[in-house]
Amino acid sequence: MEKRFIYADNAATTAVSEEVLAAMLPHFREAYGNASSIYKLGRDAQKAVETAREKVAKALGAEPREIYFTSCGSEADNWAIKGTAELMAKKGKKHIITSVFEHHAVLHTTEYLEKHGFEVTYIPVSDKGLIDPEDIRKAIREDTALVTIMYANNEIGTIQPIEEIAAICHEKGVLFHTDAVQAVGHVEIDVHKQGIDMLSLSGHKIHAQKGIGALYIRKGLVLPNLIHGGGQERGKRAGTENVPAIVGLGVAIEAATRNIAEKAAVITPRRNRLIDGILKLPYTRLNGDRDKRLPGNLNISIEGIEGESLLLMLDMNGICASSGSACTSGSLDPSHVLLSLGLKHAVAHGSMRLSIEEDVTDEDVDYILEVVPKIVERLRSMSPVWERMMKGEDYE
Amino acid sequence: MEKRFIYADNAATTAVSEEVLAAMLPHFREAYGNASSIYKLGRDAQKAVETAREKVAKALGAEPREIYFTSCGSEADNWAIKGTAELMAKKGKKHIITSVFEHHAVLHTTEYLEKHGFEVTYIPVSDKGLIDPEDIRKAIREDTALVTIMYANNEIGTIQPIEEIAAICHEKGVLFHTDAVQAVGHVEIDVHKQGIDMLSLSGHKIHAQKGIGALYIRKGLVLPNLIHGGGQERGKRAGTENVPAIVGLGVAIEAATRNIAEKAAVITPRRNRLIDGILKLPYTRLNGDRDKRLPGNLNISIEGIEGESLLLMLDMNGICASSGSACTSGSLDPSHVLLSLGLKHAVAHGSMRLSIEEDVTDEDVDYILEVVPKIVERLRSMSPVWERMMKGEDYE
Amino acid sequence: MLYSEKVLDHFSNPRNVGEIEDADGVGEIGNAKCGDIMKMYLKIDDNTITDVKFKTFGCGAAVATSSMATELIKGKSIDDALKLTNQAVVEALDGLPAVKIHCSVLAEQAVRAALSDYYTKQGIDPVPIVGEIKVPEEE
Amino acid sequence: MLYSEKVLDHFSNPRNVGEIEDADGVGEIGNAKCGDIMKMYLKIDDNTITDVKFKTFGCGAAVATSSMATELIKGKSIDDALKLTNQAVVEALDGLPAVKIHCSVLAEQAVRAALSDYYTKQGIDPVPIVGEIKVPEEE
Ligand SMILES: Cc1ncc(COP(=O)(O)O)c(C=O)c1O
Ligand SMILES: Cc1ncc(COP(=O)(O)O)c(C=O)c1O
Repeated sequence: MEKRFIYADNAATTAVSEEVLAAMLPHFREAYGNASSIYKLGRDAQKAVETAREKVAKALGAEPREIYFTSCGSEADNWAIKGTAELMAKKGKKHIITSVFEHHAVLHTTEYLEKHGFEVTYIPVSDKGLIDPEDIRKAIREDTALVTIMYANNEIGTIQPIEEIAAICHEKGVLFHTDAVQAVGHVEIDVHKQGIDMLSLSGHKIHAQKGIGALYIRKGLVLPNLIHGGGQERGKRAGTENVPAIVGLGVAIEAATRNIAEKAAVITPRRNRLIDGILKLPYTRLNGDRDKRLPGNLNISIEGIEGESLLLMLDMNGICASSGSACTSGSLDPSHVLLSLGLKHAVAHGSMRLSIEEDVTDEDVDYILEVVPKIVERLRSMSPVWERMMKGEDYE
Repeated sequence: MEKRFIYADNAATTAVSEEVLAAMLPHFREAYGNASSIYKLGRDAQKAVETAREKVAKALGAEPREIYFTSCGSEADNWAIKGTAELMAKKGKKHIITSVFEHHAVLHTTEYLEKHGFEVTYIPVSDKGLIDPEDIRKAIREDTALVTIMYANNEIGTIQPIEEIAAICHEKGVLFHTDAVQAVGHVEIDVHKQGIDMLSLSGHKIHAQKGIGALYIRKGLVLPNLIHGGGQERGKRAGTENVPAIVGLGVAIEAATRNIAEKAAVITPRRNRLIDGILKLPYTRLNGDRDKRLPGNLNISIEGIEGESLLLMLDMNGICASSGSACTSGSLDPSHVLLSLGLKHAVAHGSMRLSIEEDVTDEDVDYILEVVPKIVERLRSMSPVWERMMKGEDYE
Repeated sequence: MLYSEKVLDHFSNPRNVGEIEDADGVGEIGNAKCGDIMKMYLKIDDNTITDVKFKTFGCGAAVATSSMATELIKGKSIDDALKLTNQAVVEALDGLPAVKIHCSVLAEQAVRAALSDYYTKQGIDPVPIVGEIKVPEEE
Repeated sequence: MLYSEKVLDHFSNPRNVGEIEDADGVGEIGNAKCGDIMKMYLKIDDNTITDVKFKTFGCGAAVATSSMATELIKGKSIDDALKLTNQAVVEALDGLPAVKIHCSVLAEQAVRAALSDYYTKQGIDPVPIVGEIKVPEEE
């Protein structure tokens, strides 16, 4: 078995595509003007930014003036949630609804707001990682300012019933935000048709640069700023525009949303082969609904082993994978997402996420299916937890 | 006279240097890992980020753990000011001191805080654009949470007595932040020696990418987050690290701070020749102290003409310049900085900023000194304001 | 904020710049504080604008709208000149950035102010014909 | 969070993995909930640790510190083994990321737990010799 290099962690980040980099390059050393400057070098920069804004808008079914560039998905989430909170607090609405398994960019923001006088309801998810829209309906109160539910989960890839949730929010007159960082480019999105008031996205998940994102804000909705200062982004987000990254995001989102169905048709069968292959190992389980999930995502718990060790072994075999969200891999706690499905801590610790794209070939799939069982066997053979499991003892 | 291209607006933004771009490039498509990922691709990204952090720290006389990367200078300003406000409000300190001629990233942030229960004292500046540290001493109260004074002004380039101000703040037990976006790379900074508690900087003013900045926070000072989420930047600033831009910032700040005196020795005489040459035109004045200013900056008011027209004409002659801050060139109001010096509105409208670096040659200086008088003459000849001035009439 | 090619052309090569010594009507609008002053000079013969000149202190759009307004009324009847709207000036320039629309209003009003002066000089109350001269509000 | 080459080496080629069927002392520390369990097996002859094996469920650092700890006590006297500090394990591994320091404490405590078991089996109260076994707090 020859060693391969397989990048199977596209949910953590993606490489900048050739096409995106080519579009960005002129803006570093040639067309480097400040987009606010009056001279041609500046006007050209501004044109490039506005062209990118049109592309982002088009990809989401929005209007260009509804798109605001931010420095990342996290900033977009923070802005949408804190901005809405500040806006609605003036009307006495200080209740926010979200789910237990949002990304930390949402959860740590709502926790921050809880310390500042807001009340937050955390909707549970089913053992398949799905939210029941009726739970949201029940949670909405007179003083609910915002419902924020992620479009697709970053760890288990489950796709939420966004349109139903949006409909309930509108029926009740509540604003609806969705963190679509993991969804953009993988599922069809039309913010107007779907009734989404705010949507966060991040460039580096779709082959644009890290450090660029966008927030869609439905026209008519005027959020207070998160970052005050110069008049950029029509006065709503200060800071000299990151022209190369913005241009790259425009190209990236156009490419990512061009052929969603075709990509899924290629990726899904490979992903399914991975799922079925790994699930052949005893004491494993697929986390998240099998069908209502992103085409490239699989998340499997492998009992008796610990995730980080698994990842390091995979890395030594040329496979880049993840265990829970990349952002939290420095932390000791198991993923809050996996715990929200009802997994025991020890099981949650031993989980692996693969997020593949078309570049992961059928041969790569074969390779992964050869490598993973060997690693699992090795780690289990040195695991006191596995030892006890085999003896039928409890281990938590 | 042959047409030249002269970029004389480095205070607005700079081109990414060859050296910086070369350092960034591998991080787009090869070393593209998420710095939080456990596998080698991720660990390499993290190493690159930490190397850049060391470079930034070294350039400022700080420790690496005192440096936090942000998405721009504006974010750094917002974080420092709002973070300190939130922190100190808990101790009942809700008074902030700043100056009337700060960048909007500071002023619009303090104005925001004024709407949220904070009191702000705006220290005036002298007609030379300098702050008297004694004014700050007088303004400090029992409940003062923060003094924030810019290191060098972005429009008129005047350098403030930062060390004296910091000393007064420490004597009084008040935190001190400085917006050093325009100063870094042009004056010697040593945050520890100078007693600076927080310092904001921005990459694109020193030949790094737009959309990257940093906030120095003295160790021991724990600011609440501005952007909540993942554990990046030791949990203090969420968002997947913008590895290429961070790497570029490290290289850029190292280069920019390497030979500050040598650069000044080249630039200052050229800048002075520009000042003297343009001041030969009647009804002109230099804005800001002639000596206590950034080596490359000149800001001159030219009565009887309006700034935007002047800039467009300069642009047609290949010269990139600015009138007031680039960020506000879409606005109709004359620069608040120039008004703060006591200039009349009409005079403030007719001002021009040039900010040059070593690449602007002596021949370029000759060219500018040939072009500017012609443009001024042309605009004055079609100006009803100039007509009245010549008749000795009042025009405001 | 982006200027069209037309705006840049009229800015860099403004038509009808200057003064008319013995103008039949002169109008000035705006103030230097706000950053825009337009002054229009008209020569009128037999209800026809036979010559027009302007001087402008202001931004690129102020110069371009002045220039375009003079082009649009030159050789026209007073009646036609009175029908000149700021919208017509904007359209003739292939549009203006939103923050610069007020310049086109200034240009329209400068023409009206000059016509107003013309009627006043003729001993005719201009208000019923020209209307009130309004300076656009800064937004 | 960066692992040294030494850590990665001890993780990928852990020394002394396994069990000792007739161990003289066995100690286990940690719990699966926190993500780390270490189990140490000692063979002791004449106050000397003649053999040592471990099994670990945990992260890379947990495996590497277990491996290094076994190396550091193998062939040593009980007295020397009792002097093993987590700091010594960290140093031998060329450092550990701050968030992983607790793993080295686990390794130190696992050795003590096994020695404690050894004394208990000998009918000797281990506490005066080995001290209390402490599981490090998660931060
Ligand atoms: C003094 C000063 N502060 C802050 C900023 C904002 O920096 P950035 O554009 O990176 O947000 C600038 C530049 O625009 C500046 O000159
Ligand atoms: C669902 C979700 N939301 C938000 C983010 C944050 O995006 P960024 O890293 O651009 O801040 C991520 C990725 O890290 C994500 O997966």
